[in-house]
Amino acid sequence: MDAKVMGRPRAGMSAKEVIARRVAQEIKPGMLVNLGIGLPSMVANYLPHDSGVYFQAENGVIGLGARPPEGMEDPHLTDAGGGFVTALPGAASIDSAMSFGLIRGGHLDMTVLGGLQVDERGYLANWMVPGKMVPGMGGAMDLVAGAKRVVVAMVHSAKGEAKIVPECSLPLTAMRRISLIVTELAVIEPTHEGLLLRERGPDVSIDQILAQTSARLIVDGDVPEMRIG
Amino acid sequence: MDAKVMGRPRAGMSAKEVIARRVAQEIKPGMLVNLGIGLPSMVANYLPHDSGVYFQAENGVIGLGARPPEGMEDPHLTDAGGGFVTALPGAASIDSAMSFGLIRGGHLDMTVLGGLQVDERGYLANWMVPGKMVPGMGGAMDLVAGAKRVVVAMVHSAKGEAKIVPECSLPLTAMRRISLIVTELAVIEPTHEGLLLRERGPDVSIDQILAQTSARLIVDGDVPEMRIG
Amino acid sequence: MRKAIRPEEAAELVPDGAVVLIGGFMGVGTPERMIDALVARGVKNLTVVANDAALPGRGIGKLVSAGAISRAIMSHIGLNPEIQQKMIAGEVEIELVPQGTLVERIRAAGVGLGAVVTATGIGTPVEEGKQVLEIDGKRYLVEKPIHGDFALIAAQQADYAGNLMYSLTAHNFNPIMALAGRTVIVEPEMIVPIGVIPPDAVKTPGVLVDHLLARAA
Amino acid sequence: MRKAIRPEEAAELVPDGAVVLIGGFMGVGTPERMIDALVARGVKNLTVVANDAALPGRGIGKLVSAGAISRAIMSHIGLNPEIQQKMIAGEVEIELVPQGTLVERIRAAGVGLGAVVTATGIGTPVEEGKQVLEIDGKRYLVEKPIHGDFALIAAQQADYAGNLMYSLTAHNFNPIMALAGRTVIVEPEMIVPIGVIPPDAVKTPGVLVDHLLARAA
Repeated sequence: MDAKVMGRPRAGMSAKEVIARRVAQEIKPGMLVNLGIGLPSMVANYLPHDSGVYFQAENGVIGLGARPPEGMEDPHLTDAGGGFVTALPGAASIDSAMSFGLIRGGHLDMTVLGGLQVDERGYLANWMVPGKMVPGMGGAMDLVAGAKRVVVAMVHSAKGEAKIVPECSLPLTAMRRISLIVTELAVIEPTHEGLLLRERGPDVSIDQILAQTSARLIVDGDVPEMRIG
Repeated sequence: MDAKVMGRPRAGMSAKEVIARRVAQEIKPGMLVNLGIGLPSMVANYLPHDSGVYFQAENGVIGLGARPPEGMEDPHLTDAGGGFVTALPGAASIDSAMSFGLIRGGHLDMTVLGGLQVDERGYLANWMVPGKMVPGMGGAMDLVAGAKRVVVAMVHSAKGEAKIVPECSLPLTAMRRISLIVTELAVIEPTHEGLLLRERGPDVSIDQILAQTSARLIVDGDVPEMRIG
Repeated sequence: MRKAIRPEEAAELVPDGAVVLIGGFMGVGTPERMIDALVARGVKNLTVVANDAALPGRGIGKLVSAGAISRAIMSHIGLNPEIQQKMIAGEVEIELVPQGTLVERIRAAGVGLGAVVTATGIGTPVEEGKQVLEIDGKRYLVEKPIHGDFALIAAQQADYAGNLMYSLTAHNFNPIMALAGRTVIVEPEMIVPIGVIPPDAVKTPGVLVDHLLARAA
Repeated sequence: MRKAIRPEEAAELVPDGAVVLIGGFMGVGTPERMIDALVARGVKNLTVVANDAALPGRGIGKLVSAGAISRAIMSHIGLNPEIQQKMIAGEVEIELVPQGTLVERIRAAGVGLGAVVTATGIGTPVEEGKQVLEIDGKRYLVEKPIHGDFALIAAQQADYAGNLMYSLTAHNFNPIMALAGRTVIVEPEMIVPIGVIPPDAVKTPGVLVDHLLARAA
């Protein structure tokens, strides 16, 4: 935990920090959680040190800890992005069959993933842009199909283009309604009736959210502001 | 290895000893072998101590050794029949998924099983007698379906009734042509043309074999006597 | 962190009629104290999924004798004459499953696969009533996953994070069943502080485990 | 007993055009000396089955740079721009497979199952051209096993019986691939005498292993 960051006034927060702080609130003690690489991996910075949360890296460790001090790296202990990590007391090494057995078998309480598009059905597209970016799905399809809760952490729109859309134009990651979308502007819950606006970002108005969202949002009564920082 | 047994003249051998000694000749150094309970388990007695053979017990050990001396039994180290065993140097503990993964995946070089009936197609029935004996198939179906070689070790006939029959009347263990039948009277190899008589038992004539066999046997040229003891 | 509970408390968690996966092979690697507590509480109508019925007086054999089982899914019952008598008398319904298929059906439930596709059982009574899939010219049975309401697991060592180690042939079905029980109750021979079991020695990660049984007093 | 061989000898065993399963995740747990020897011998037209293409200059990335790969079955290639360029140029054919499906398809080959039945990929491009099975009202893909002519495995420790141990996140695909290669070649960091590795510490039983690479001189 970084004291400077924790104490910084929210006015100075970056979009990514707002998102990571808000997602961190979704994580409860004792949960088994997988954080995707990039923005989702920042979430761990905003959990108390004694949170009792187990982080899983899909490459094979449960009980992932922070980056080791310089000179104490182990080439056999990395996260899914290949970065050096440590193992907390009670950590377990697992092979890829066990790792994805836990994911697909519903043993993973939550996964936090980035997103390219989420649509009104709550379906996520986050692994390819045909003709442009074909990196492979890695573990994303299993994570979205299998985790108990799927939280998508992403900036609300990309270069003025909406990412929360009526129907994904990009190839889906899974035909599964994800659990929650967290952006710097809003917290949105996909329900069987559609996308329910749960919270506004700090100092963000409902109109600002609607302006950057091409999907229909359900606005039901008062929409409180996120409580972060 | 029991020196007394090895030196005993074959005239004094029991039917089971003849069978076990002959089956032992099928086992080559370095093989992974599963021996069924009962008669098949006797086969290990007729292998040289330094045979380099790995015995697998399907309940979860590779590198099974003999019964431990009195007072040195470990309640966590038993064979598939529940009897106490030891672990040889280089032994490995495996769970049931790995154990049957090895069996079904073709990693087991040979299994030696008892038989109730074998028929002209080379199909084995060895796990139930409807209305009489329904103990369950245990690992037998996986063993017969998956092992590289399946050797059936059984007495040639039961109370005057042939066990090597035109077509099994008992429920099959698998629809797989087994590799070899070894009885006290004969060694028979199921082929796609039928049951080929390979060897005669000690001092046994072809007529004696045919008299106790209801299946058609292919007798092709000279049929040598088993070389045991 | 898992607080260790007494077997009597654990037995209270298992209601009559539950589907219970129980580790062990001929009684080796079976949680005996947990079974004793279930017998003591007089549990009824269990569906027991296990490799075998052990022997009378040992492991699952005690549940058989106590009349606690109304249905059993097992690969072998041949060494327990009591369960065979109850089967013939219609008191226990028995589904016999090839051992390798049984462990994979439990694994499939635990790791979120929709079915097991195996050649074992083709051309035998096991095939009856089951879907057959032809893949590249070979025939396979489609066998369904087996979930447990509970998995009752015997382990050699646990830590208070629930991480488990097993010993020799006492592994058998235990590591697989620990994946497939909605509630997983473990009877370890020893519980050690968190951090004592090296990550590479863990065979069942603690996140799968719900309850540990406290040491015998 | 397995005699340890030199990487050059091992590389001679792998013919051009072979299907090769290679352990590792972003280069962690990959048999580097084996790969160096394959590059040195100028192997061509490999089909490489692996989690990912690592990075240029590391693990499988070296095979990519050497032009040794004509086909790849992987879950992720995003961190290796070189293989992406070769894919676009039509020099490498790539089949992308979800990571959990990939490891189960390899496992299915190794443990003799006819297919993997998984919901992963339903409703996505992964579904195209595949058989769909409906089980209890839910749709699943039928995914075929992936066998390797060879499995190239990195282990932490081996004994001369071929028993293997792995370390931390260097496990990844290695224990599963060791089941599925017709010939299994292992590069251990250390080889110890038979009897030194306790049976309970073995993660890959030696009967699966064909060759061990000798220690670096």
